[in-house]
Amino acid sequence: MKKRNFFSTLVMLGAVGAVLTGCGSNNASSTNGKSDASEHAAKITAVGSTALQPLVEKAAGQFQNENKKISVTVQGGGSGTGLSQVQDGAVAIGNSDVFAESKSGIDASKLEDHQVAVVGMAPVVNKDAGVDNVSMEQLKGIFTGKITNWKEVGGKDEKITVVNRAEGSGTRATFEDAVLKGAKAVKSQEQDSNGTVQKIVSSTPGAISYLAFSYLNDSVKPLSIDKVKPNDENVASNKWKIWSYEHMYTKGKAKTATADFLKYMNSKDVQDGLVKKMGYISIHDMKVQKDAKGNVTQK
Amino acid sequence: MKEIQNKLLQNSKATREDRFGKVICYICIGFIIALVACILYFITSRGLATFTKDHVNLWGFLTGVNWNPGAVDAHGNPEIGALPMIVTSFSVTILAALVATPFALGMAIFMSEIAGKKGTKFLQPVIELLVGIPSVVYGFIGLSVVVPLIRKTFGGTGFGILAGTIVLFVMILPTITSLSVDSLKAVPISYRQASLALGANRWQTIYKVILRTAAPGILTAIIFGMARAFGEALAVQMVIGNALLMPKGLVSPASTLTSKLTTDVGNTVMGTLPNNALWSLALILLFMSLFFNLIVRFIGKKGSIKK
Amino acid sequence: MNPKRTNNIATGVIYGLVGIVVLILLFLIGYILFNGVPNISWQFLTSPAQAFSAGGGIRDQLFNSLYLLVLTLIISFPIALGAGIYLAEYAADNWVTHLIRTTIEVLSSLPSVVVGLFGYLFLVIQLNLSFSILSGAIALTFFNLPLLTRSIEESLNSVSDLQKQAGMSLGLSDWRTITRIILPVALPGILTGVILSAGRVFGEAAALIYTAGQSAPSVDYGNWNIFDPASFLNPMRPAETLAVHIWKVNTESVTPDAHLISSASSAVLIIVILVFNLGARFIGNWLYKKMTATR
Amino acid sequence: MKTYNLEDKSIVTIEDEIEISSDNLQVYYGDNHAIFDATLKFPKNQITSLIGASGSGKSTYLRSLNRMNDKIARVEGKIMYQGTDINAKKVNVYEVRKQIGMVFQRPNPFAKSIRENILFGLKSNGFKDKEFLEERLETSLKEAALWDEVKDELDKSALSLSGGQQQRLCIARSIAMQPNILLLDEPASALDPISTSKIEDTLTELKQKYTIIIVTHNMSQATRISNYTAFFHLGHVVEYDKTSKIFMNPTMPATADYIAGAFG
Repeated sequence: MKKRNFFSTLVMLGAVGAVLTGCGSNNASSTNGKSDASEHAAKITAVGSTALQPLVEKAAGQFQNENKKISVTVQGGGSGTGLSQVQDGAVAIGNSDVFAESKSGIDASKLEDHQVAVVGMAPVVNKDAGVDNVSMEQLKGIFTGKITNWKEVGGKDEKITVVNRAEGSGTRATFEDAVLKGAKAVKSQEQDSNGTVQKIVSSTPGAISYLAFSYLNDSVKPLSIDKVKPNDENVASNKWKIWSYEHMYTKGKAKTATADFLKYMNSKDVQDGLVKKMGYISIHDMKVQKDAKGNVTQK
Repeated sequence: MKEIQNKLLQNSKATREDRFGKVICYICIGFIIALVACILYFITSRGLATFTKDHVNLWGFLTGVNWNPGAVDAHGNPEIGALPMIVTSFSVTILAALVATPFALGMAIFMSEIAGKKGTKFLQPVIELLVGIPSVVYGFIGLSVVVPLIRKTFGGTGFGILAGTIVLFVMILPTITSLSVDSLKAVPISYRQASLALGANRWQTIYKVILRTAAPGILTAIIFGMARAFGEALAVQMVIGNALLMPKGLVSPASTLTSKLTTDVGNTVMGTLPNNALWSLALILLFMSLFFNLIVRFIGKKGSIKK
Repeated sequence: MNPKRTNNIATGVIYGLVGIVVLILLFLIGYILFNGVPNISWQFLTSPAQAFSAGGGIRDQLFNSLYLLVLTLIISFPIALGAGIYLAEYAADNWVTHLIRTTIEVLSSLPSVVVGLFGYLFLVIQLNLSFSILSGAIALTFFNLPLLTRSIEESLNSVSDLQKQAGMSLGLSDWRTITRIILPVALPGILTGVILSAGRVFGEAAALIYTAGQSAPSVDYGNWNIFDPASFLNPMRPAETLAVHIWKVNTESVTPDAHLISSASSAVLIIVILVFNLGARFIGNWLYKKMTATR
Repeated sequence: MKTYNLEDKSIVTIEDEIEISSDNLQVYYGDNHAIFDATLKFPKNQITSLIGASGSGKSTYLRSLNRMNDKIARVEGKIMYQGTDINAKKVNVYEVRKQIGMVFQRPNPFAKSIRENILFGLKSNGFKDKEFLEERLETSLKEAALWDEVKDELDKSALSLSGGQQQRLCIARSIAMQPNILLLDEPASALDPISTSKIEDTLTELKQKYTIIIVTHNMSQATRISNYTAFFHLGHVVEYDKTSKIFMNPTMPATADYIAGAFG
């Protein structure tokens, strides 16, 4: 009986082995489903960033009310998923928190960027850290693990618990570009979602992390950096450095219905209405401009 | 006579029915096998791309302690070491199963051997209820109750293997319990009567007769429980801390294979190394659950009485 | 130690374990209900969700969860039934059967997110089912099959051989004996499997995010045309379930009352599962009595 | 136990019409040879008892006659019924079992109502006519001497009947299918004496219409009801003769010792 059992497992392993011999070429085959089919039916699918999803979904709802024939489906899945799916032509729009240029495996030249909103991010700490302002250097020290106790930056004698964001997430990329500037972050806890980070920081003494502005509330304490407060005006003038765009990518130039929808996203209606209601900063309000490499220029 | 002979030699409705039933069953099982093969192929091909396409050293992958697929180390190789996650996944699953099994067995014995019909009628729906609570809810209760409790008792942040174990323990308890109850109930009543008739008391009957007879079923129940623990992501992710560190103890933040996989998979681009590396984690997961499966079956064969 | 003392100690230990488990259960359920029930109102159950303002409800999500459950069971139950019958009645005790069993068990241990991504690439993209309830139902079938198959197999096996012999001796086909005589007797056990897997359907989030999607476009509850995209019955429309909604609200939502929505939704979910369990048991018992004429 | 020369046997030649016979029947459980060269002829409308110690192979033999051993054991040799070898592969086993009914040691009614227990087999074979079904229901229950006890509660669960009633229900269920032969595998061994005698009475009545082969442990039962008796020992048919002959004046020493209670 035992023998048989091992035999069956061997066969199973063997089957797995047999399967892998033919694996080299499968990547392309499994994702080449349909291209642009969604546009013919006046059906737009947008996939990607979970942070951006509520905004696009809401805008899509309003858009459909005005254009009854077009149906827009908005789904999450993460920026990486959005970018790779739009690149493969599986969906019409890929939502992303980051520049396509910053993702390896994505050919940014084939994609067209549509920036639809700006998101500011602020470091947040647990309320009993006893700190409300740090310098950029101190912040860098904290996230690289050089500063490990709040008393070193003028707070209570409390160990610092760093809660980082998921590797490869847009929020983390933005934060590291602006704060760490190439230094390596200390190995620490990582959380993917704003909601969870908010919850962890608010309940863990000595915790620090960073959140998009829209998730700031009474349960956590946002920090000023070098006395600059994290608010929309400071982002618009680039006094507050930690911010990024929300992108909606299309493969090549957007066509027909998709173009209409993207145009609608950029309209005053959405930018001054929904965008602000959702806690984003309107693209129209920005006084500066950032390129994929992080260079900021006056508009 | 001729007529009867013909009847005996011709196919009847029953023959057709049986052929029909067999075909249906074979189709169903074939479908499942195809499905499993499909998904296995999918995971294996992607998981192995890390080694075949990106030429990552398998040994380094299994024993390395640094995970940073986007960067390269001093030798120009990508930093992909999954050991901390493997260790954590293993510890959490085994610990959760170790803790849950006695409780689940106690519950199962209580429900099938001790409690009357009324007790079972009350407990069964409650236990089944627990299966349906979404992971996220478990995660959040873990975050707001278990983690602070551990923090107060053991110090540290409260995140870690212990918190993960406790949350998983509660999550797999219903699975193991209800499947064990089924196995215990499947033991024929005559076994119990025979044992009691021989003068064995209740515990001796349960321990020496019923549990032995039901052993294979109970072990399958444990496998299913462990499988759930192993594959669980959202709840564990919230309480384990998600730090890519070798676990130093039960209360230091760590990361399991699934939590890493779930956290990062949306942020990576299909077909690139960071994405493939995540599929390799899924592949490890698959092999490890296969491995668990074997061990438990092996123990099961040894422990069960011969029929 | 004498047997009597062992017996007493063992019984004591079992009572202790049961007591602890019951306490945990009561705490969990109490916690969820206590936090959630005060926030449940008729308006909460019947109004659509809000993306950023307070006062959103869960009407669509609640319906989607139930509809997804029905679709999933429609797809997975027959397959599991066939497979369960195969394993219980036709499968020989050899290595092929062991292999099949092992693969089915392995299937159940796959992390949700892996199944979700597989579902996304295979169902949503390759088969062009798009983000839809149908994709979600098929993805959930992956989870349900192992559990259902096992519980069906076990329930069938627990029916006495004598029943099967009786059927055989009347010249009935094996198929008829199994489906008409053994299956009704095995019904209560099978029902447990169905209820457990239904719980899994209600509670699953990760796999659905990539298949059924996480948006709930408004649908017309008066439109019974199953092929109309606006119909609530259309299986090809994207659908956010309650569990996905809870996940979304907890992780990425900017609604001010996210906490309330989440706890109220959890409580609703528990109540729905409870109602479903009791309902399924009730119907099951009724069917069982009807089919077996036991009163 | 003494050892006997199992190659020696004494088989009577039957003058009456033969309903079913086995010719050189061999049964194997895996590598284990369970029945050796069983050659027996069973007369029509008579009761034949199969006796022997536990493990002598009498039940195995009986179950082979209507192919209940398919999938369990390997059966070689011929079983002739209606001029057909029903042990052949191409034979429709369902039809065989329909014409050769079986009742088991432990009562095994379906978990259905009394009515359904009797009618399920018929309905499964496509009989739909209500009157016909009701007629069958009444006749079979009457033939099995159960009608008077259950006629007012036909829709009650069969499981609520007593053991003896359940067994008679099983007999009724078998004869509802209108078989030619009825195989009974120790049908009374799990029952009390009163139920047993009721069943014996029933069987004596039934032989007017059916050929009955019964396995029994109970030698006085065999003498009471059967016309012929076959004695099995270690898988061999040692002696087959008129019941009176076997019990009064057995030819083979093994038979004599068994009847005398020397073993078994």
